[in-house]
Amino acid sequence: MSVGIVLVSHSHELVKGLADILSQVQPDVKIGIAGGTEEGDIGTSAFKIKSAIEAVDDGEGVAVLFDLGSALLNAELAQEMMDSESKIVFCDAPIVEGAYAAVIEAGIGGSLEEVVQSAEGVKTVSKLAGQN
Amino acid sequence: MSVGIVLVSHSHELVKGLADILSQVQPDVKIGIAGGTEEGDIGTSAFKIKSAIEAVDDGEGVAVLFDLGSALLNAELAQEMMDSESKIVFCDAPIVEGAYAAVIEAGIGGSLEEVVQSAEGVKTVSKLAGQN
Amino acid sequence: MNQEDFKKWIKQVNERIQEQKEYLSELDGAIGDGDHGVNMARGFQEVVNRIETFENPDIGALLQQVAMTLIGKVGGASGPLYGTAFLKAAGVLKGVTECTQSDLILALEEGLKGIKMRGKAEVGDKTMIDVWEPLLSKWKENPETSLKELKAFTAECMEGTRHLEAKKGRAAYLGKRSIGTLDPGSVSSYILFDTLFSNLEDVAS
Amino acid sequence: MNQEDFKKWIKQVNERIQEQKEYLSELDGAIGDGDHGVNMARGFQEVVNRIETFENPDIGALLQQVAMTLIGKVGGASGPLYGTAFLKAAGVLKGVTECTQSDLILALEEGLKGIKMRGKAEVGDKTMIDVWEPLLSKWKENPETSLKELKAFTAECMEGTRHLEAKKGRAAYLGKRSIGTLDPGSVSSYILFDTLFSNLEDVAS
Ligand SMILES: Nc1ncnc2c1ncn2[C@@H]1O[C@H](COP(=O)(O)OP(=O)(O)O)[C@@H](O)[C@H]1O
Ligand SMILES: Nc1ncnc2c1ncn2[C@@H]1O[C@H](COP(=O)(O)OP(=O)(O)O)[C@@H](O)[C@H]1O
Ligand SMILES: [Mg+2]
Ligand SMILES: [Mg+2]
Ligand SMILES: [Mg+2]
Ligand SMILES: [Mg+2]
Repeated sequence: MSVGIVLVSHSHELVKGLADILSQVQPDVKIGIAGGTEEGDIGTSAFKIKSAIEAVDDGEGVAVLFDLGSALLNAELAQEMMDSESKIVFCDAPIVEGAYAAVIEAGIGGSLEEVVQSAEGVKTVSKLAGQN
Repeated sequence: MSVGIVLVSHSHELVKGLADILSQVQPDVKIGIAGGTEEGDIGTSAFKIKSAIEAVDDGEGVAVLFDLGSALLNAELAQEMMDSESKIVFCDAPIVEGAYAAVIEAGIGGSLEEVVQSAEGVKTVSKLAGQN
Repeated sequence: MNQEDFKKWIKQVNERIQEQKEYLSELDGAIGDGDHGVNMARGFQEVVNRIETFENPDIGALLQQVAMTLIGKVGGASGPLYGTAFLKAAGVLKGVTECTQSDLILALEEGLKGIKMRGKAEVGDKTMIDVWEPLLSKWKENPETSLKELKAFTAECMEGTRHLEAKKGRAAYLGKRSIGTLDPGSVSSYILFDTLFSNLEDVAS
Repeated sequence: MNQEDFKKWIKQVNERIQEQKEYLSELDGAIGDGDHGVNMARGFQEVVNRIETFENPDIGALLQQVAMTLIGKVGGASGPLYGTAFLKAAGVLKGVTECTQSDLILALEEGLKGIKMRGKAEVGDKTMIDVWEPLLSKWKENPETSLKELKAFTAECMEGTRHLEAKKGRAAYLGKRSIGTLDPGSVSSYILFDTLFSNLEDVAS
């Protein structure tokens, strides 16, 4: 049992590739992806996001990361369409770097709050300083 | 002629999908991608990065965005292996959000410095505030 | 307006969206990602396909169907925005089979609230809200305004987005450079309302 | 050491990396992404394939070949790091066909500088540098140190990474939780040096 991570992007390939990177680091953390429109075009789909959240939620909560603002609109709509009592947090974090930090925190058993904090914390870290 | 953008990731799919999103917004900006190892596994390749930079550089300079620190190691190595006088800047910016801002700035004819600034500027913008 | 009138309205919106598909995408290409026409055309075509066989006289149920289809099919920001608008309007018209003008205004106002809640934008941000909000204020305050005048005002609101600097949506990335182009979402909203007023003329006559 | 001795060394490194592939990846799995063994095994296997037919007696040229192959094939952070190390060492040994111990130390020191320049890490950051730097300092200051003692010290340095908190590399994301596991890059560096010292024993005898 761990916090679930959902990756929302305008491109299916983007989140598929990101999930591959994350699974290598933490094979045990549940990662849901919702990329592209229902037709697989560039865009997002509230229904896809809803399914992705439901698929990874096992009660510990779900941290949602997204690429662009219009993905957030659909993600918030997805949340409203869900009847479950899921704890869902939309992270104010870059999708790739934030998800990397999030998945590591989730992997060591962090709470939803800790996972979100890790994701959001990457904004203040210099990418050029040599942590990698 | 515009500043070129190079996207470096541990996953080919990730940067392929990202480039799709960016091309939709700015079909005229040259975008190079270098994702995965030479075998297509998760990782990065200095040679792939070198080729990607060379392919988009038409003299205006190249802004390089990368996912994780180990990609930067290979990107810096790629730069050292290049004999050209290219202006190359590694952006201290999230790869997806930074590349989106960068491609818009490059599309309106921004200089390399302006493109890099746009990319790096996204770190201070809240993703939850509604710009999308 | 009854359910049939609403259906007719939606179908006409679709026709005009299909006609203006390239134009809408072109506007979006200038200050966004160039897909607004494609998004709206895909969404409304599917809406029309689905409501074709819709029998229930409940206007709320019809609008709910419209909303869910737009949410599923549009793909861009306009999907959740128009989707939420129709969803909220559907809430107001739930169980209603004959909709008066004041019902309609109330439903559309709820729709606007939905758009604002969803997109966190305000008047002046160069979004569809710049059509919805002034138009609905005017109509609510002066319910007697002629349809012709409402149409002219809708066009004015749409035109007004040209000189605005985008503060929300993708166009906001362009800052001042977004000035000079109409907001594509305002144009699709113009189509929505202009077609509505044409329909109300028909209903009235 | 001549070019043949270097080839032999590199081949033995490859053999031990292949043997320890799972172990290296396991260590990396605990505090990184679990690919260090796979990365190194892929890189060194290709190195061995390519140098098999390498005829030029220039040691610098050989190491340059090793470097380029590691850069192309390893894929992880260790690729550009070991690649840069071999590249810098190759620079020192360019045109050299018979390498003395002091040449070798000089070349390895340049290699270490390359690693530090590339990765911006220092001693204590729980990286391969925690093997390279203390070992080369000791060897340079006491060039008479026995190979046996150097081997023991290399193992000590590697072991020393266990109690460190990672400050660079992927393991740094784990903060204090990185304590308790050996740094995988220090283990592959241990293999590199331990094999080198075994080879020097052979050359000497
Ligand atoms: N936050 C927002 N609030 C209100 N309207 C918005 C917002 N973001 C975008 N819009 C509207 O949506 C339109 C763009 O829709 P569309 O092109 O379909 O979506 P996307 O920008 O995701 O490609 C804009 O022209 C604007 O009217
Ligand atoms: N910035 C750095 N400086 C020095 N050594 C580093 C640095 N980053 C990583 N390393 C070394 O590389 C090793 C990891 O290599 P590897 O697993 O092949 O790469 P990756 O972390 O990209 O998967 C670490 O154990 C460490 O010794
Ligand atoms: Mg658009
Ligand atoms: Mg779009
Ligand atoms: Mg690794
Ligand atoms: Mg790796």
